[in-house]
Amino acid sequence: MFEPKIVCFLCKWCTYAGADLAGTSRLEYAPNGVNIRIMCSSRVDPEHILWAFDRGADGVFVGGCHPGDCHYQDGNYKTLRRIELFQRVLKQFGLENGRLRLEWVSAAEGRKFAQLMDEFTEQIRALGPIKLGSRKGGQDGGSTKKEETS
Amino acid sequence: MKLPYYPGCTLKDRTSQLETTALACAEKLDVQLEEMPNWTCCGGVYPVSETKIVNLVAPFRILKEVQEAGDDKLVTICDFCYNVLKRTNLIIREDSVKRTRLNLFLSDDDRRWAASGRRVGEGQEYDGGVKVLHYLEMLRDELGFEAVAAAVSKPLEDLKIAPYYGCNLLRPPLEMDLDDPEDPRIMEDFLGSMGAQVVEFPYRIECCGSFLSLSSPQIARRLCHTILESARKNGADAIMLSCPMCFYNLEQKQSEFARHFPGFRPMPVFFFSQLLALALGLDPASLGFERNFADPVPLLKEKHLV
Amino acid sequence: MKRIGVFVCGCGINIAKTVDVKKVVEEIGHYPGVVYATDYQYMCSDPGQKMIQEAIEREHLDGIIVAACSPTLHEFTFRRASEAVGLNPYQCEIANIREQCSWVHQDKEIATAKAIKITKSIIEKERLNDSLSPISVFMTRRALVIGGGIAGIQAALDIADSGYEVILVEKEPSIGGHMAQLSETFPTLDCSQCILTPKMVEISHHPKIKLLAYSEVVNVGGYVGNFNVKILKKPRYVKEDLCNNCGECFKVCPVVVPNEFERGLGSRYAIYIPFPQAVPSICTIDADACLGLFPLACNKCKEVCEPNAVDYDMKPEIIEETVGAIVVATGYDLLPSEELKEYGNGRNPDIIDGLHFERLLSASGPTQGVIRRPSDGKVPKEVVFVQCAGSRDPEKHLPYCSKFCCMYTAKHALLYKHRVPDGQPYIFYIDVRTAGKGYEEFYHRVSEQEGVVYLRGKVSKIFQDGDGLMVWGVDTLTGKKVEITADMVVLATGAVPAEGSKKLFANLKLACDENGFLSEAHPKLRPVESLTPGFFLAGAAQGPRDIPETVAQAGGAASKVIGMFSQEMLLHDPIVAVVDENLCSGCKICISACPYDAREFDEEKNIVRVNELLCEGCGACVAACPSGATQQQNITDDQIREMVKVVLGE
Amino acid sequence: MRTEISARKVKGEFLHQVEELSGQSVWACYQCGCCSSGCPIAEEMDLLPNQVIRYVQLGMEEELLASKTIWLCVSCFQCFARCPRGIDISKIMDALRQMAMAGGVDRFGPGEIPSAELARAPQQALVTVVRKLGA
Ligand SMILES: Cc1cc2nc3c(=O)[nH]c(=O)nc-3n(C[C@H](O)[C@H](O)[C@H](O)COP(=O)(O)OP(=O)(O)OC[C@H]3O[C@@H](n4cnc5c(N)ncnc54)[C@H](O)[C@@H]3O)c2cc1C
Ligand SMILES: Cc1cc2nc3c(=O)[nH]c(=O)nc-3n(C[C@H](O)[C@H](O)[C@H](O)COP(=O)(O)OP(=O)(O)OC[C@H]3O[C@@H](n4cnc5c(N)ncnc54)[C@H](O)[C@@H]3O)c2cc1C
Ligand code: SF4
Ligand code: SF4
Ligand code: SF4
Ligand code: SF4
Ligand code: SF4
Ligand code: SF4
Ligand code: SF4
Ligand code: SF4
Repeated sequence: MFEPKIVCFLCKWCTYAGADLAGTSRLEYAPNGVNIRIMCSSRVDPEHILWAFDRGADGVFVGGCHPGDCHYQDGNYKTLRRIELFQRVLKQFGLENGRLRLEWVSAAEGRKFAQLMDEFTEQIRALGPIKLGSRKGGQDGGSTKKEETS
Repeated sequence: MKLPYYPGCTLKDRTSQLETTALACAEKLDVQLEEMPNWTCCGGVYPVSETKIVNLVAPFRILKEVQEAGDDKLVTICDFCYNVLKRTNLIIREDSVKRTRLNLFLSDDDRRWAASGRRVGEGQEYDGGVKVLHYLEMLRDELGFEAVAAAVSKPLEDLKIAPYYGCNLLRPPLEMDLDDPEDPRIMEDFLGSMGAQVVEFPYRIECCGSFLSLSSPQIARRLCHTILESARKNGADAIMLSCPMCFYNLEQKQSEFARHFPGFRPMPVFFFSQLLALALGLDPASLGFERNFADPVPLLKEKHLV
Repeated sequence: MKRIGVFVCGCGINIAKTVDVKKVVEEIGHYPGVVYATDYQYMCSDPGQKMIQEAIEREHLDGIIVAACSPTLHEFTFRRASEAVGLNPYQCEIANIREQCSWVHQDKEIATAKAIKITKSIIEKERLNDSLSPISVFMTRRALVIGGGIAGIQAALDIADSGYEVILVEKEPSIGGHMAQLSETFPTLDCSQCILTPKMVEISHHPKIKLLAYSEVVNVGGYVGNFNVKILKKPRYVKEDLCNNCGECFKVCPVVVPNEFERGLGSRYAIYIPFPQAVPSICTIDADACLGLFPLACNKCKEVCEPNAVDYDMKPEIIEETVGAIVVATGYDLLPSEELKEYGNGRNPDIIDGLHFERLLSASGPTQGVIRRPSDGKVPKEVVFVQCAGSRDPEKHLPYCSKFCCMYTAKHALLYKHRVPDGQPYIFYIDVRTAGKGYEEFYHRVSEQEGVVYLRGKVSKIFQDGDGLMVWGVDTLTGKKVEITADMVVLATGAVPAEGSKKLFANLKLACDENGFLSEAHPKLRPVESLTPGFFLAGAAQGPRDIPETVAQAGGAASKVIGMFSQEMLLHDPIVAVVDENLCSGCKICISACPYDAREFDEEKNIVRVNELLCEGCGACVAACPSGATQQQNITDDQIREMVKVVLGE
Repeated sequence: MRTEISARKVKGEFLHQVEELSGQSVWACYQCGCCSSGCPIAEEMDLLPNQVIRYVQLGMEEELLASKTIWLCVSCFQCFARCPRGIDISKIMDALRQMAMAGGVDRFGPGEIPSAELARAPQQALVTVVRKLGA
């Protein structure tokens, strides 16, 4: 079975703490993601995401605080805007939008984090490995939460 | 100034004095009100049901014709027409789904008209661009009450008038957006420009009972009696209003009041346009006072206005 | 190359059960740069820490990684241990292989592989870590308190009593705020002046407090610990140090105007003291009312002033002060009655608001505490109180609940009943909110024993009807539309941020909520701090609140200030943003990304600089910078790139 | 008899339909009663306007469709103008009338207008009453 490689950028105050809570609650979830702790989701530069895809990631997950809860006032709004814009760029690279996912997970949402990890892994699994052919005009695979809301 | 004008059905018949005086005054004030051709009934009430979009077609067609004739404003006189047209216009402007549906509706309609050989619409989308004006609003915003004041030849100096707004002119406030819904000034300022004495009374924005005068007459009667008595208590000689429905309830129905309210004394009720005509020096005999139940002429005589 | 040591913790079996700790050590042991790797059962225990310290010294380690539980738990522990043996604490990093690995996976092989990846990624980060030290900032141990209501007074006294200097700025001629206007206070009915006046006097005598009344803060520069404040002292035209409050000048002043303190129900002269207990107790000339200062038209007050305190030539003065912390306590005002058009539009003298009524109730008020209605001085026998006047009305007025009006209305009805025993009070309410100690009991007393009639429904309209006021309401409990002909109506108008505070908050760059009240850093856990470091909040400026809550919060704000001042130095996390001057193109994109105004443009060099005291280290600017000129300390783009690589298995 | 309250009623089709027809969010109402205190007709109504909203919230369809109130509201918009939650109650009244009429109630036809009135009432009043109260 295809085991996707996933890089997760988690903000220190909310999502990383949510991931910790999933641990203290002993919630088992898919092991495919490896977390990188940053101070705020707004630290994520689209370039980081590109690096990840370039180095063989099949999916990238960005986790931040819920809107209004950002430790740095409005960092997560900046992230939201950047990621939304960047989804379009990804498309041009032939990468499905479903490969990049932005989610709000609070420090109390350990369960949500675990579920998201499972869900996202499945989502990427369904998309399959990044094919070279798909780098041009590849069709849209998987839907992201973001797409539904925007 | 030339503006298209929508009369509505009531003004052509039961309250034609409202139209004739308003048009005569406009002429005096150098405003050419041109009755739009092919107008139809606006529907009388704004269809508040969200689903019955078909009821919006009539006012929509009226507004669309204005735009097609190359105009961007439309003057109305009757409060009900004003309410219906203004709110329809707003919904066209703000609700794109309704806008599209109404436009589609009328494109069919155009074809039907074409088949009947009457008139072909340009098939152009109507976007709500027409500004619907009440006659009073036209005086205030287009002409200016100063201009009205300047044209007054017979100031209504001793006349103590209580302006009455009723419901449709001001409400719903956000949609009508004519004046402050709780403390309107437009009628007061209008009266002021004619030199009349304004009597403010607490019932000026209370409803007269509207169509209940037909379905539950006793309720409308009670409401109107309270309104008239309050105006009187506050020192008014007469009431001024702008709506044919209010006129019917507050004036015409006074004929029954004595029977229900012992000791009731009739009170003159004017259309705003009748007072304006007086102030502009038009012939008092031409103002349609003979249609009133409560004859205003003795009062006007007393104040040396006829 | 750095000499890195790795310490893998088994956490009893918490980690060891799913992660093959030995295997991790073995793999990592061969990883480039790692000169020492070992495992231990309980790394955070004393022996564990000792082991790490010994290894640091023995192996001359420049950096260590503890692969264990979440950094949230023990990062501090291990950094402190490292520091104790001379390793810079920022050279100690934690790889989270428990919460984010061993506890969430079952398969030992997979978990072990993941633990290795996690640890390697942290090694890559550590490799590029700089040795940092917390940014320590010199701090001025002096506080500024803006607003001299009960909130500001309490905060100033608490800070000053701890021995720190305080500058208290009040825009009105006297401190006291709204509490000074109140008669008696719920729920205990103690006299407001009696409990407030001693505090006001204390302010005026306190050796550590500098009171600047009739003054306003016009500008604040600098940052936490070192704010430069410009204060405008408005001219009183009376010398503060000379006026002895003898009152001779009032006797001769020919100008009588409504007194703001009495909400216009009483009058004062052009030279005046707003109320007898005012602090500072000195006169002020109201230049707008005075017959003429320029050119001098009257001169009467100056002639009679024995100590020669009157000085018509007084000029506005700008005072500059340096302070370390600022408490904002600018309070509230009531929504102007003119906004409530359906309730008389502010034009009917007998439809008054709660503060008017407080003045009517006050023994020192314009009627000496006798309830007389403003229009004709008649004692009103039927009085209607209208709650939620403008509050809880998102459509037309204020969306929020003003919090103290249910209680003050109950108090008003009760005090009215005490003053006019044969009078009848009615209260229209939507809900009665009495969440406070003794509040519910107070409400019961009012509704049960004092004969106050509560009617549940929102009043629709109030108007003059003959001699009386017609109040149209409803009693939803009986389902009846009701009307009351009242002699007087008291509106419990909602509270809004104090006049002028919008401008002030914008000036101070303080975040406000959508209603204009100050925003706290966290609604539950940091309720007395602003998001902007160094600013603290007290009282109704943050949202409507009553006196007990205001005083508690003011004390909280003061203790935060005191806590800050009691530190030796202000310490600031050094993971701030830095700019490489050679790379920065001066495009300024980063400036707008920064939520803390920490980035400023250097005109001369055409680059942007970071004020590391203001930078909170969010990294938003780094992501925004198109040229890579700005980086975040120890979370640089290079570090992230290397981490990403390792995570993906290179 | 006690009035039953259940999820079936408070989340039921009826409430949904009222919201659909009126475009108003019924649960926005917090029962302040302001609509009733200002309604010029309220004293003639068997249910006050705020009670109408409450009955809708609780899904009390039968009681509502049998009430006099819905035939007495004249769409004067006074309630709407002052409702702190911006609810256009007249639209809800219209929706209820529509539903009552769909249920077979034909409240008012031109035939019921006395001929004397027919002869002198303004057209606008005739049109309105029929459109508001007739099918
Ligand atoms: C009618 C009424 C009755 C009440 N009764 C009670 C009661 O019985 N019990 C109770 O507990 N609470 C009562 N309250 C509430 C009480 O008034 C407040 O809790 C209290 O006043 C809040 O204090 P504060 O210092 O935060 O604000 P304020 O009293 O408003 O003080 C703020 C101060 O800051 C000053 N200021 C404003 N802006 C600036 C500026 N830009 N620069 C400098 N200074 C500025 C103001 O002049 C004022 O002196 C009542 C309120 C009302 C309206
Ligand atoms: C169902 C419920 C829901 C709530 N939801 C919210 C909410 O959503 N938001 C909100 O702001 N608030 C909420 N609260 C209120 C919140 O719980 C309290 O405000 C808060 O817990 C108070 O904290 P405390 O430290 O004063 O008291 P507590 O939480 O009661 O802590 C007191 C501590 O003291 C210890 N203790 C007691 N006696 C002794 C003794 N003799 N010696 C030593 N230790 C002792 C206790 O064991 C306890 O650990 C809720 C309350 C309840 C009941
Ligand atoms: S350092 Fe963390 S993982 Fe290790 S024993 Fe202590 S608590 Fe457990
Ligand atoms: S200004 Fe002079 S006269 Fe007036 S109170 Fe002060 S000291 Fe007395
Ligand atoms: S100079 Fe001004 S303040 Fe002094 S007495 Fe004359 S009017 Fe009053
Ligand atoms: S405290 Fe009471 S009166 Fe004041 S807004 Fe809230 S509910 Fe209304
Ligand atoms: S890291 Fe954040 S706070 Fe610091 S300068 Fe950059 S944007 Fe501003
Ligand atoms: S975004 Fe980068 S290049 Fe532009 S001004 Fe800021 S630091 Fe310099
Ligand atoms: S006024 Fe509005 S919120 Fe109040 S009871 Fe009526 S519908 Fe409900
Ligand atoms: S619209 Fe209907 S319910 Fe509302 S105030 Fe008018 S008559 Fe009453």
